[in-house]
Amino acid sequence: MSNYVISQIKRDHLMNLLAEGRREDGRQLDEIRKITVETGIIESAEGSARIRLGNTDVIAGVKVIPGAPYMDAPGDGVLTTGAELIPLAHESFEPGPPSEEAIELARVVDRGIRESGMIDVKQLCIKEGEEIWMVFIDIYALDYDGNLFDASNLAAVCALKTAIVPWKQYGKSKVEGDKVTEMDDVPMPVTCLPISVTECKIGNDLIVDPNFDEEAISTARLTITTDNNGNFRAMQKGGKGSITRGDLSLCLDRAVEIGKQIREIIG
Amino acid sequence: MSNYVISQIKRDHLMNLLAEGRREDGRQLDEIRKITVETGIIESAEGSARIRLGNTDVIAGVKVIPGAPYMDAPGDGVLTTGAELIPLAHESFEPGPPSEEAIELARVVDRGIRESGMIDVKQLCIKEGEEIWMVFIDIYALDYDGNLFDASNLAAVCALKTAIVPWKQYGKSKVEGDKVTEMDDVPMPVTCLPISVTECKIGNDLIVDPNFDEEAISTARLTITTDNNGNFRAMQKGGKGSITRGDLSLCLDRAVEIGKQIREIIG
Amino acid sequence: MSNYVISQIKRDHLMNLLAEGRREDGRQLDEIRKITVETGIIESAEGSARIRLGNTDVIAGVKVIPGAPYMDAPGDGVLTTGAELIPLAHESFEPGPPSEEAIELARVVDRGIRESGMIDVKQLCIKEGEEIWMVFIDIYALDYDGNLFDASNLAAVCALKTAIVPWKQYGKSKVEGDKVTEMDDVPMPVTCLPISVTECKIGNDLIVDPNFDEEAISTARLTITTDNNGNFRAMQKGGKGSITRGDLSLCLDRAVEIGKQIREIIG
Amino acid sequence: MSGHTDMVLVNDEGIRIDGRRVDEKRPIRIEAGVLKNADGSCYLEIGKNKVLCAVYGPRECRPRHLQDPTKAIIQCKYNMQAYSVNDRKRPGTDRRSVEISKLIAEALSSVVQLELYPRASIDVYVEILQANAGTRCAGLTAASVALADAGIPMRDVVPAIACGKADGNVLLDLNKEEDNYGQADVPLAIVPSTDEIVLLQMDGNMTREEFEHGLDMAFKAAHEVNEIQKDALRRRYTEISKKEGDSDE
Amino acid sequence: MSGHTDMVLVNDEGIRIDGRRVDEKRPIRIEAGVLKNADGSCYLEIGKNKVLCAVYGPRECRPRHLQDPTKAIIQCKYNMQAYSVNDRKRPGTDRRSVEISKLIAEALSSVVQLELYPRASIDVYVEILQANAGTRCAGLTAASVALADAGIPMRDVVPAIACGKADGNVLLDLNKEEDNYGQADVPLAIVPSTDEIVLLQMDGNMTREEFEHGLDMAFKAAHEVNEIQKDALRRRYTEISKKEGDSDE
Amino acid sequence: MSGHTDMVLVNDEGIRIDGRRVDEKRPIRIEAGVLKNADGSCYLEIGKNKVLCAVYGPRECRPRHLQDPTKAIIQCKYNMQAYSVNDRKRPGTDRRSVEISKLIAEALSSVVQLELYPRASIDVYVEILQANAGTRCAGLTAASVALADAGIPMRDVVPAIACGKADGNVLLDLNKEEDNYGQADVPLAIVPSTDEIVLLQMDGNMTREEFEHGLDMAFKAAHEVNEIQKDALRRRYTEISKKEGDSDE
Repeated sequence: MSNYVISQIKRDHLMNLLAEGRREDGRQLDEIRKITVETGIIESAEGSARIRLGNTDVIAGVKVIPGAPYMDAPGDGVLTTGAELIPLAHESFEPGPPSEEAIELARVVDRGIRESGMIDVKQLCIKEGEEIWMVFIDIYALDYDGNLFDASNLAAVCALKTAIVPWKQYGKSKVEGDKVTEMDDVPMPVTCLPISVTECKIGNDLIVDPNFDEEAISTARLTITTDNNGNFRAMQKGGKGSITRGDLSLCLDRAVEIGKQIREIIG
Repeated sequence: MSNYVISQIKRDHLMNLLAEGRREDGRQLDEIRKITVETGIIESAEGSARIRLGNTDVIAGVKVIPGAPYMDAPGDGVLTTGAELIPLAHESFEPGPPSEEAIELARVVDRGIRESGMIDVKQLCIKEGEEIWMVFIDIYALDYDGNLFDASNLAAVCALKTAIVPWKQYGKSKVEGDKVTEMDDVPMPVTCLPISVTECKIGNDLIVDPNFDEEAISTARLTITTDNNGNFRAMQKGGKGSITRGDLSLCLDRAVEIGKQIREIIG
Repeated sequence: MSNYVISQIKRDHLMNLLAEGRREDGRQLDEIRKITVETGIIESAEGSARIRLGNTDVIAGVKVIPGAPYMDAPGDGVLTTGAELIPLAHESFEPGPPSEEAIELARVVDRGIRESGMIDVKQLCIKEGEEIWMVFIDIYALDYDGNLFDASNLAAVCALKTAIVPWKQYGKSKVEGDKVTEMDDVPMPVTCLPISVTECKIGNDLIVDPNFDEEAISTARLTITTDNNGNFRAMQKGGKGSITRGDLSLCLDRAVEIGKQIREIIG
Repeated sequence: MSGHTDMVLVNDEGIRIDGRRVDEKRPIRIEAGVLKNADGSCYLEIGKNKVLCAVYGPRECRPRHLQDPTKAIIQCKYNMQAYSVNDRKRPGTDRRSVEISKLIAEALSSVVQLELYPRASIDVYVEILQANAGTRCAGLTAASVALADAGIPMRDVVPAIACGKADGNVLLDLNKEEDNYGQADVPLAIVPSTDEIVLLQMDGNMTREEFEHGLDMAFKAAHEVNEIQKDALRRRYTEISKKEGDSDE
Repeated sequence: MSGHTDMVLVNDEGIRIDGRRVDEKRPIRIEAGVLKNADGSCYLEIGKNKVLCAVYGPRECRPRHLQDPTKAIIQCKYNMQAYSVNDRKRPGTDRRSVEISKLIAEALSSVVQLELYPRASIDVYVEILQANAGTRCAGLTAASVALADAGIPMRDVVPAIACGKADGNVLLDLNKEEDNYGQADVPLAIVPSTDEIVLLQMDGNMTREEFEHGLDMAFKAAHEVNEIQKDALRRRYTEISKKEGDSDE
Repeated sequence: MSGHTDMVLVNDEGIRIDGRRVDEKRPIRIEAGVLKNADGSCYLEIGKNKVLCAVYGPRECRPRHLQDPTKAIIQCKYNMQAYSVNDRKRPGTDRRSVEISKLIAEALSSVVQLELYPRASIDVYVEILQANAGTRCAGLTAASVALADAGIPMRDVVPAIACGKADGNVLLDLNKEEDNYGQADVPLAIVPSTDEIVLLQMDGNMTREEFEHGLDMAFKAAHEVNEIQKDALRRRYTEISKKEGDSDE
């Protein structure tokens, strides 16, 4: 991705448009692309979702498997988030172990989900100190046209939102002290929907939901994740350029506003 | 191996010979090279064999070690087959993790042994659900002059055939319910001898047991493994060319016939 | 390190000096550089030391953590020594998994500590067959100006010498049969101080404690580790050249003598 | 092939657990041109298998030492996504996927006109979104369509399908239960115009007669699969020319 | 951010467990030029964090395919030494250190005049000797000083410090307990002369008001950290010119 | 060196558990030219150790960055095969084999005339088929013979053998029990014509006197091993000239 060189001509063209407050695809600076959500598409997963954000296409699957808890949180389920930039999705993605871009992507999505408390991990306890549900969220880019951060966040959130905890399938009962409760397969205990909104800085402008060409000429990136109350749950600045505190303020406003819009779209 | 370029002259020579139904080393098209078998050569192994198939030289060792069974087969021993194309054996073999050639080789040998039921894995149970014998078959090419598939299959089969299960050595008794049976070291429970026969396609001809030069100019490879009854247990077509159904039919005939010959040689 | 080319001029200069029995930095052939020892510098470690041997700078930390014993030594604590030649320390060190130089370094230091019986591993038993103390010695080069062997040995020895076993911190009691002894954090059970002395062969001369330039033009290296009694505990010859038995004899004498000097310095 | 079960895989009327007859393949759906970035792509479902395939190239071959000065090479990566199986698959390459990648690349090399692109690489990525036995055949079938969608000259489009054996019956196109508890599995891929075999594996236990019978079924079914491939490509070309027509207006 | 504790992290008088006020950073000590081989280096302590940083370069960029023909690139390796944390850290790169290395390199790229050294690499090595929350800020602060010590042209020296939230209080520069059991952590790095933000992360839960309040504290503290950086560099330059003066005699 | 045992390793008559005297080495068998593809090869047994060694080269050095423009380099891979020890050894390189490979390559570099082949690599592969203490000496001894068999100019053929200590006795050529439960192990390799030392390691506990005594035994035995090496090469040359003679007829 880092080596991709967009021609100087293209750059000038995009910069000229921005100077007039316009974007290549006709969007406003603070306008996101069309979002399409498909859920429940992978039967071998406990939850799944495929998100199209313009031409960016991302799939996420959730596997829920019994496992052992961490020693310092004996009654909590465990979340793990992985992301792969597979070469199927773009000519610049290479096979092999996750690149630093893929690692950053997974960690930013993970923080949004984890820090928002989206999943009530207490309800993922089978028997305290012995067995809990491990929730694996695996994200794959399928077609890359910019802003994998928001597309991946959405895919993960929608996959979790529609996931089940397979108590019955695994024949697991909830054990609390002497009390043993037989369980049906139940929906994943979701408390809120963390939504990330990513902007890029090009020249002095900030644009929401950048596409591939816009990312290529941007100097900085800012991803802000809010919860249902509009509180901030995660942020990540990326890129080799800087942003001003004024930029940040604008991004915070937009993240709250657009977060609301997206929450309405995904229900 | 993939980069080895045999000179055009050599290729023409071999093709001209084949046009007359002859081979470089004077063999018939369906004639295998001389097989030499040495067994029991590695005292630190529970079974071992070194096979020379013409100038191809392969060694296999069997280690039998107590371990835990798989959850879905609590009473079955576990077989694992590995093959290494170590750089000692040929200038084209490189150090490092197994190449795709080595992986394919190990998997084809493994399937012949596993699918023929050569080893009665039920007899490798120490205590159901708790402890079984793990059988590791490790194959090393020592000198490579073509047809590692059949040489490796033979080495693995002969090593297993002469292997022991070291019950006594490890102080293990067989536990069935309440019944505990003290055990001597016993021969590996072998039910049959899976024998693979490999052919290569050069032009329109199929030749059995190709040597290095023949492999280098062939377009396709077919390995067929039969059991003592002449039934088919494993097949693997390789190479970037194709075979016809007529080719296949000829290979099936030969695999049964030559399988019998080899079974007589190794006893 | 292997690719480092010291200019022919520098080489001639050093050789000329040696011909007169002198060294670049004014030292005698059997004279070590100034040793500075700092201990207890890392509070997150159970023991730590930073050694400056001239301009060579090495840090070692000791972590002591409860773990399971090896099956063949159920009552013994376990020592593990690692060394990393991190690129911070020299332009020739590369990031990534340990080089063969780093592996040799760690193994030579490890043998000195292990074979001298410096640590009474019997006293690191929590409950025989179940739980023992694992002692991890991790060594990092910080500035490399030759003779990492002796600097690393010293750092490891000084870190161990000042380390504690954190019985109380981990709430562990010593269990011997029915007897359970409550324990305070106690000093690491140190029985002796293994000291390594490294020499390099340049031309026909042997020089003690070589610096970077001297190492670069040397043909062979010999590291000799002695215990408090002047007995030999570990040796390692390195380099692509040879030494004579006379050289060896001289090195043995010096290793005993200089070992004593160093033992006095580090107390 | 390893398992044993009390499950009846083929009942007395010759009907299988998913309702199929012994010589009936699972429903297949193929769509070409489903990805924007890839030079060619294909989505394929067969039964509960879901496969996505992308083709990039011909393009510069990397790593360079793999370049062939006389022709292009095909590099294939077959990958099972983590959630494609019941027990989560740990990401990364395993021995099975290395073998399958090699076999798919070899099978495709038989039909692609590699000599047109010296030194180049044609990269084929097969992603298994959901697996239910038969993914190597599904992947190869999809890869052929994706190559055609990429406009790469081929002498034919390769279909693949398996035959096998369960409960003593020779069967077409094994599903997961039949694969796990059956007695043989024979993945096959052919060049439809010549009936050449470009992929063939077998494991299990089959007599000569059973094997030939299975192969007959698989050859016949492969030709049917090929029709579905061609149909998907026809739809794709119609779609493209439609778009181009639109843009002419 | 994940933990819960009965520990009182901020008492009724607004005093924290290590005795600090809510807007008070931990004691900082910075020393430049501490290593002989590196082109530039820095040792930094903040509270119980101990960090060593070395800079090599500008030098030939390896591996070559990373070279940029128009400017230098910054490559950073952030590494926690095995004994730097209570549970021994297994040597080798993990996902966290990959992310931090990337963020530090990006933050430094904002201020270094990379266009002066086409095709070159400037290599920054950050070694955490002892960790107690805030190591990425400590590492970046030290790296800026090491770059200056190496004489690499920069438009400013970057300081970094975190704000956050614990026991409902907005706090400056969280220590380990506050990080583990608190409600938010916000590492920040700025360009002091322009107040541009070059590193910003956040996790936890903060209202807009809390976040802005924390950021005010962090900006103010970053300027203070920058004074300590400049002071360390001043001492270093004095030392060097002293030596050079000495050698003139 | 680490173990303790009730086993009597050397009895009152000075006889060891395998019947040897303290200064007696195990039976050695060396055969040169045992592989077809390798440029040189050697099979060696000493006691229960079984070692196979192949030499390829001088040939182009790969990876290229290791090339030395003034001379050849020796690259060695020492490898224990999975079944060579009682507990199966997991395939792949471990730290011990890296160290031994380095030491064998260095020892051979002392005698091979590397300056004749600038930029080349001489690759030495040592495969341990069966291990019973002393494999590095066995491997180096075999490698020297394989190099000679490959016709690579050397100033001498290097023999290697260990001395050591067990039950308080200085011993020659320790076997596995003596290595496991003894008090010292000293692998040694020399250049026979000059008595230079090219490999020397020691671990355990020895006084100066014990060490010198052990070394005396090892030097003497090394010369004997060298005779067996030369004998194997003589037989190999005879065999070759015989073959060539035959083909002249």
